[in-house]
Amino acid sequence: MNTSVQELTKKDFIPEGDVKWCPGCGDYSILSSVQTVLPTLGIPKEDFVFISGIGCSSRFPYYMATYGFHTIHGRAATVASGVKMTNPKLSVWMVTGDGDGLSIGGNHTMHIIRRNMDVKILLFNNRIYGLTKGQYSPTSEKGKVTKTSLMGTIERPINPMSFALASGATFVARTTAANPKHMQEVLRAAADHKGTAFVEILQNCNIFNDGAFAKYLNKETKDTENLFLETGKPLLYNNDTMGIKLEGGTNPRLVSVENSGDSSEFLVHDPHAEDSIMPYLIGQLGVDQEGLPTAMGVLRAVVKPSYDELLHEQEAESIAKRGSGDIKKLIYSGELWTVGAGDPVNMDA
Amino acid sequence: MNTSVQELTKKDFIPEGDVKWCPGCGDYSILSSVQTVLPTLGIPKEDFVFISGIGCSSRFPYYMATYGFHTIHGRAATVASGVKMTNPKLSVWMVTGDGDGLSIGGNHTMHIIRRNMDVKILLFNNRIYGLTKGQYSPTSEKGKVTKTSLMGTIERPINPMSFALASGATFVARTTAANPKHMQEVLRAAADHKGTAFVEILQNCNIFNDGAFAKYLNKETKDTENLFLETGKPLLYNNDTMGIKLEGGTNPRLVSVENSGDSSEFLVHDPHAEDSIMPYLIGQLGVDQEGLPTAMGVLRAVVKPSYDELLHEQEAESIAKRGSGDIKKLIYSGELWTVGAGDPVNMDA
Amino acid sequence: EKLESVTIRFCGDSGDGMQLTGTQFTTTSALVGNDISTYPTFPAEIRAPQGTLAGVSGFQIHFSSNDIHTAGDELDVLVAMNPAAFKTNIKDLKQNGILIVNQDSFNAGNLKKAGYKEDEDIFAKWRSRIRIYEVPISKMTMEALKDIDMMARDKERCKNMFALGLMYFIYNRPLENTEKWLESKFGKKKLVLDANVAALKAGYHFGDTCEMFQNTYEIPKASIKPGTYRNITGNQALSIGLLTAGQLTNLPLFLGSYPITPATEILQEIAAYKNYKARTFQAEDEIAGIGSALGAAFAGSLAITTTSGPGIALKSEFMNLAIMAELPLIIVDVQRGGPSTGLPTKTEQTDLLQVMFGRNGESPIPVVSASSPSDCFYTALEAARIAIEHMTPVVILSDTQSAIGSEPWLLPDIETLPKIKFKFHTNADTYKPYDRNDMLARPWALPGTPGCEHTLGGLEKENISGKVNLSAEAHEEMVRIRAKKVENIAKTIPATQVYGEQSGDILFLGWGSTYGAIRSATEELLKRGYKVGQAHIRHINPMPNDLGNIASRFKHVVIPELNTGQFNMIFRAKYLIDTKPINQVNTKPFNVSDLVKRAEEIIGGKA
Amino acid sequence: EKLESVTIRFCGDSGDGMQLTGTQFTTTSALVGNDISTYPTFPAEIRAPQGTLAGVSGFQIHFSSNDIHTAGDELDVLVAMNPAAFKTNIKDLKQNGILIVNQDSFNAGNLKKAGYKEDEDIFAKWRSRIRIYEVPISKMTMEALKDIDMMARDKERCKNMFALGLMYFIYNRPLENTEKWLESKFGKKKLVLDANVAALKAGYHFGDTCEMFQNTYEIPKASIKPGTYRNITGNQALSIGLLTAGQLTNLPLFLGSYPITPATEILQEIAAYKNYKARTFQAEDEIAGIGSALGAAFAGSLAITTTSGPGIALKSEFMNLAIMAELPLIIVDVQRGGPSTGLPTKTEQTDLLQVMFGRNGESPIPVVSASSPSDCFYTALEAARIAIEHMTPVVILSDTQSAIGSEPWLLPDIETLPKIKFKFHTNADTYKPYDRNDMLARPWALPGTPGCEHTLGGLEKENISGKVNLSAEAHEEMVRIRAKKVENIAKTIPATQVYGEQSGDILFLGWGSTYGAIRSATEELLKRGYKVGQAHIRHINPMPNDLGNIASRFKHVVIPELNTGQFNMIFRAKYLIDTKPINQVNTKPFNVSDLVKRAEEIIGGKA
Ligand SMILES: Cc1ncc(C[n+]2csc(CCOP(=O)(O)OP(=O)(O)O)c2C)c(N)n1
Ligand SMILES: Cc1ncc(C[n+]2csc(CCOP(=O)(O)OP(=O)(O)O)c2C)c(N)n1
Ligand code: SF4
Ligand code: SF4
Ligand SMILES: [Mg+2]
Ligand SMILES: [Mg+2]
Repeated sequence: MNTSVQELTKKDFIPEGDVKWCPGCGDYSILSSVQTVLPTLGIPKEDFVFISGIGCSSRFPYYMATYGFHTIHGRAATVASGVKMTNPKLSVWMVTGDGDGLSIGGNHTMHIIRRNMDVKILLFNNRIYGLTKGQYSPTSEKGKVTKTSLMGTIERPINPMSFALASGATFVARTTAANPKHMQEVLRAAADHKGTAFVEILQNCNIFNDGAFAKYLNKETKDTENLFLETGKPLLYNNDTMGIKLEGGTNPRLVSVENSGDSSEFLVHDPHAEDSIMPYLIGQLGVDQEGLPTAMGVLRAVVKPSYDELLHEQEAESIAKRGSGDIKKLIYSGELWTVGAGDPVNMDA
Repeated sequence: MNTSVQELTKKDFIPEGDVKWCPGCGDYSILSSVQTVLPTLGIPKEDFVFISGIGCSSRFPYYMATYGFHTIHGRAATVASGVKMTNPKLSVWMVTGDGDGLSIGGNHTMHIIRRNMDVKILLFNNRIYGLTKGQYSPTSEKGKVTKTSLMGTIERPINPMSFALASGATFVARTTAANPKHMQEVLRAAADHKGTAFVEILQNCNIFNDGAFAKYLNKETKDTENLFLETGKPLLYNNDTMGIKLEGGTNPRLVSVENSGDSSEFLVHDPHAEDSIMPYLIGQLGVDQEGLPTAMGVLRAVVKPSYDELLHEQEAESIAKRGSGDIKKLIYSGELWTVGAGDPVNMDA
Repeated sequence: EKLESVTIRFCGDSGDGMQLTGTQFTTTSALVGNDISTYPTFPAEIRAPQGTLAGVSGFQIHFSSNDIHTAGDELDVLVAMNPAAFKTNIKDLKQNGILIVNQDSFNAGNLKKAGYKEDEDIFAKWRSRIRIYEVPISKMTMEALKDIDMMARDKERCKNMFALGLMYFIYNRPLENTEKWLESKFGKKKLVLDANVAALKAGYHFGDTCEMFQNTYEIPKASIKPGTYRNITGNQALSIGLLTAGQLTNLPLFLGSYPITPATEILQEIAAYKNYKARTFQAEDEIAGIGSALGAAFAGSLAITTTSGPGIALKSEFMNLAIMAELPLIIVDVQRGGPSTGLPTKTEQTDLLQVMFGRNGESPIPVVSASSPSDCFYTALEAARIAIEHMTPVVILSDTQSAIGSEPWLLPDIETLPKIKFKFHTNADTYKPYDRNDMLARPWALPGTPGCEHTLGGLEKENISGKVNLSAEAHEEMVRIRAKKVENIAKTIPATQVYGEQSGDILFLGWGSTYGAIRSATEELLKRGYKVGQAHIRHINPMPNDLGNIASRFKHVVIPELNTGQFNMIFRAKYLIDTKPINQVNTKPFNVSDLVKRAEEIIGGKA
Repeated sequence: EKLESVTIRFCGDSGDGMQLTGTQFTTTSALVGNDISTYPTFPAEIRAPQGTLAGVSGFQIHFSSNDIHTAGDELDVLVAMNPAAFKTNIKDLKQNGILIVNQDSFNAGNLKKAGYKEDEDIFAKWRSRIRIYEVPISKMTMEALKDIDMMARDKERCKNMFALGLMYFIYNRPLENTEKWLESKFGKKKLVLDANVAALKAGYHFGDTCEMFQNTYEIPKASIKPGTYRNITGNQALSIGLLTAGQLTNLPLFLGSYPITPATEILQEIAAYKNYKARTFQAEDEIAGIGSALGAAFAGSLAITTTSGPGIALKSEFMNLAIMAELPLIIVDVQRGGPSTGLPTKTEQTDLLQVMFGRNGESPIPVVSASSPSDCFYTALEAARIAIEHMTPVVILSDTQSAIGSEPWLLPDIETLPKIKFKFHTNADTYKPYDRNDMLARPWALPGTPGCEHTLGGLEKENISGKVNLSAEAHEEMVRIRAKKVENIAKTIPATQVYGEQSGDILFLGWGSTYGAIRSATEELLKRGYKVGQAHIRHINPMPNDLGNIASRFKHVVIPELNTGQFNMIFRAKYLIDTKPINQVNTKPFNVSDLVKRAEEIIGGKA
């Protein structure tokens, strides 16, 4: 029952009962990676809590042998916040989808990030509504034809990275379900971050949006489409033959150029920078700026106090200053008077 | 009654009945500026629609002699979208507050911007909940003491400019109710923009958050705290004695330096740039980056098709292709059969 | 052998094409002149792993030589394509019913997936009770297609056509219709077409040649009302109804919606009619769906929002604003199993009180309901009429059963469709935002109309002028007017029809998709000589004024609902009649036989 | 001259400090031994421009030598500091009542702002009906402060103390209490202190010396239950009640809320008790407020969310999830005028049906209500008890009247406070998430407990194991269990007390803040010799089991509600009794005299 932290293995996180995603769904690989990473974190199994909204992705908690809550559509962030504020020692993970977390739930996503609540957010981005069988989502590419956009969508997708950064995210990363090794590194980094960790996981829905991320996998294109981020390293890709730099001094733009060998000209990745300008830039590569590769990895990781931390600090301070709760004091305060045999007497007197 | 567009004056936009904001409220100046700008736009009075949520700011439509809708808290963007999609020839304005538009309504704000719905959004930012008498808002500075944060808030404010830009805003501007001239220029620019125009208006709530924006007005500080943006001009301020540049090539940061006279080193303001990188940078000045001045004016203005426009294009295209509606066709379609005297007959036969 | 009516259910893995098979059997049966009614059952999962219980999908058809109203209680025939399908459906097969299974799929692997032991004889305990036919459907399909140059797994996928052909044989139906349909579908893909046709015929001939099926069955033509028909689901009918209302009023249609089972199809249906000036807006959530619709109504659209149970909670605040703004707005609630996320693919009538009362303050709203798939069309027209003529939001209550069930729809002749009377107010001199007509409806003046500028809002206001007014007098008057305005609608609705006896022992009083089951029960009870009548109402708020009078003519008022007694509570409170509710909340529609039984108990004083 | 009871209303501009003046008169009156009840009236605007009608603020005090239950029907005395205040309040002054106005503020400017003609004699039509005293309050205040070195406008702001002093004289009250209070408030600001005290005394002596007021009045001590008292509003009492529940259970308090009038104060109150482990979370909206609270409940907090009418719509979806998850959660609804944004500062009882039924599916939830400001304390404790002992969300219905009204609260002795029995489940071997105790409550096991890992959710589940299960059997059973679980609560509540006659002509059956008015009406009717009883319930769902029996002992069951008959509908449907509802929806609490009149009509068969 109660395995010690050291002995925890992947098996401890696999519940009985079958997993009901479509065969071939990218969600399976994410599940397996999470179950692989958790036992390595040195956290007791009973301290993990997985909270989700509604969607295929949000079925996740049922497939984890941890505490879990499959809540309602778009609202997982609120429940996760309540859990964390009540018991900060828990390791709280939120699982959501591009519809759950960015369509109906976009506002809560913004606010939990802004507050830097110590919750790990895994956003499964398959650029489609899976559970409702294939309508476009806020991350679907413009012009996409779906059951509700027969002539193609007419709205521009949101970039989850930009959204999270503008919301003040202290940790932002992108990875893909098709690359378990990279995904597990990112998951570990997220787990180690104190504060909100926002992770976009590109996930293939092979039933309603198959091949959405093929370009990151195809032999022919993957080298030119992926840019793997490494702290302190220049932004190089295509086996270091290409790199990204900022051009045009007073009116800078991102451009990709051949790597002459001297890589000093290229932008260097610094996820720890105080401001979010470079991460914002890098997050747009490929996604908003055609012809450039897409950044994979940790875009930003800075340390700021988390909301739950500050909340409990204020509580401790208040107790230190005013002493802890006391029913009698609570009720018998304000302007009191007693009515007895004689006249009423003002108690403050 | 029906004044021709040419003859319209400010008076035409002032309804009978008194305005009920607190004496000294910044909202009065915004109202007056809007009433000043509208008659100059060449739009018939009856084509203006003002839609708001709930809040002191959201009382705005009652004080305009135009069509208006004082809806519910945080949802003005949705109603405005419905109006615009139904009748694109209307000039639709949305009035909201920092609570209405960024707390409860943040998600709708993100999505209306993402869709580039042709609506002018005026966000009155007084960094407080006015109508409910003084609780902190998502734009309140961290540590602010209010009725609900007696030991100071523990959440970091959202920067409306960054939020709008990350949402894909095609027009983003900041101005202040204390500077009617500047405000009116910005309002005019917003009105002329086709697509979502997002305007943050700094507004003083003299009852619950007095002096929130004093530094932009005080004699001693205003020159060093304001940076007025001009298209194609370098980012200079403090009477052009100081300027903003991007420093540190491979790992760029924004810095402020003395203006030696040769201003070629400074960043040049280009609101029309395709990507939103520079506006994102400039929007953070002062607000997220202490010690630098705050940018006032139009941060971004790029032309993209609006949602309502594309919607009606698809409709026209569909009518052209398939002919317009026909009840008979509508009902008598699919696999039909008739039951008569004889056997049922398959009509497709 | 001649039979009156038969109920068949095809079931198998989501991948086995059971829905398609069922639909084909349905149209063919319609064409041979039977009356029909169908009901599909979907798994809650998208595509649960092949062969698992969670992945079973089914399609039920009730066809008859009589006029029928339900998809049938018990099954006469169950076609199960794999062990999982057998396990989850067998209990619905009646005594001596026919079970046909695809023998080839009852292998160790599939048995395990269905939670049986690999070597378990799963038919053992059934042999005595039912007639079991183990047919090697897969093998014989492969055999039939051996000359066709196609991958084995593609051939195997034709097995549903084999099963269909077999059923056509047993029930004496022609293959033409399905052949024609296959052509239209696979015309271009010659191989696929040939393969499917071959499988279909093979199934038919197998029945013919093998000894298994001693006798085949005749289900004579039903005497059906002459006219043109199409088979239709409730979601389709509702969509067509709304589109028709748009055409009749010449208003652009605006549907602001957010996908949710089982309402999603309406959004998808209407999205296909851009050339009808039908504008669909997939909003970021339910709130934005109704908010955009309310804005569209303000600007002059025939505005609609569609959702299911959980979505109503999110729309309630805007429904209340619509009540205050007095704008026409149609809110469609396709009820599903609750509470909370509940049972998204199951049917229930449990949202009635939510739509009636789920808002702060005194906020009366008209509510209409649909009693069958095709009735959704007329319900939509009536909702549009009320919304526009009375300037009010209106709720349409549908449910999973009507929404995804299907039946033949006798197509109306266009001229007979109801007219909707209204005109926009354009005269600036006479305009007062909250002026009233004789029905207490206020004028509808659109932004863009010179001189009619006005501001709507959710704060209390004074009548006529519409100016904000929070005084005791204004509030008292407006609360009264909003209530009266809804009551007035009762003056515009037809007298309630009572089917069967006009007085006697039992009045069945119902609403919504229970109509078919109650009607069949009523017919059966009348046959058995009981004095029973059925009143089934479309208008729940306001109720028809004649209900009290009708109820008073019967000894018992019996109110069957797929909830714990929601309409029953409202009716009892209003008329103080000691009604006899019949309630069921177990994911299933009523069985006719259960209703008959309970009715007999009530008459017999046993309940 | 001796009087039994007096009702005074101080009213003036928002800036005139009327709330403060009223509060002082209240505590002083309490100290001289009167029973008291108060009710403030706020403008909907924050600070409407000075002198306008929209800016008028008022405070009403009813003080008496008897035990009283309301803030009074008509006014004996109206103190109006400006024309706007006069205009908006004069109609509440009774025949021959006393009107005292600040003569100095009745100038052309203020008359115009109040919508009068500049030279209009606004008292003309009143002189015959009431006693009018025009006192130059401002001038005389300035005069009294002439030696104090202070800006004129600051001096003028002391005029409310002058008015207070004058009232103290007329009603023979000591100045000490207010003087003491002024010291504690302005102790540091010597000048301000002196100025206020001087004004207070000046007012008092003016009454004494001038000839205006021939006689002063005595209101003898009331015979009040001995004990320690404090004056308290409902929002304060509710906050203290919740904090007390946290202390009694030793659970950290979690309040997830979003500001909304009139519930905001509860959030603000509790925010001041961080040292009580009370964690307040100002969420981004109502949904996040309840969502965070539900998460907090899952993790082991005593979880609360507070809101008002329009906020409930947004919380409904989560309330339903809480019902499915079976977690303890307190939802506070401080009702205000509706529908929609409605009348944010006015009182009403119109959310009852919304909280009972405003959710999809069959979703029973316990509902308790508070009958007076101080009763909010006990209501909070009872809600906490039900939530925790029965593992269920619970709704508390308060309203504007209880929330902002105040009355003396006889402070309970701590030992007598109710106990709340529960313990967390920590034994992994015996843990089953949906196991049941004899009341059908499930065990509460917190994340962090080894071996009790489980996943909650909104999909239907099977009993005991809590595993997702959408079968007919599971759903049927769980619907029944969720209903029974709520019904069981009725077994744990005390018998309903009937005040007055235990049988007879009329039973007043009420809930919520109408208690005081109904009680006073009952007393009056008993005085007049009628056989009348009052049953006022805290538990609306489930209702006490003895209500039917009690009702049967009276000829008429009269149900007064500040709505159009919401509880009445539920009660009628349940008991089929032809109740006589008394309904009022006009922003105001009931007048005792109206209730008495209607009751007499009912007894007299005139209604
Ligand atoms: C309040 C509410 N609205 C709508 C739905 C229907 N719904 C369930 S999941 C979903 C979208 C799922 O998309 P996403 O979040 O991307 O998850 P995915 O299935 O793609 O993993 C919708 C619209 C619901 N369950 N509840
Ligand atoms: C659904 C709902 N929740 C809460 C409220 C209460 N409320 C009204 S306005 C407001 C916040 C106003 O702040 P802001 O948008 O900044 O407007 P301001 O008054 O500052 O101009 C709140 C919480 C409401 N009216 N409706
Ligand atoms: S529908 Fe798509 S996202 Fe959902 S389970 Fe199937 S493959 Fe995965
Ligand atoms: S409260 Fe503040 S924002 Fe509201 S009207 Fe008064 S000054 Fe303006
Ligand atoms: Mg998705
Ligand atoms: Mg504000």
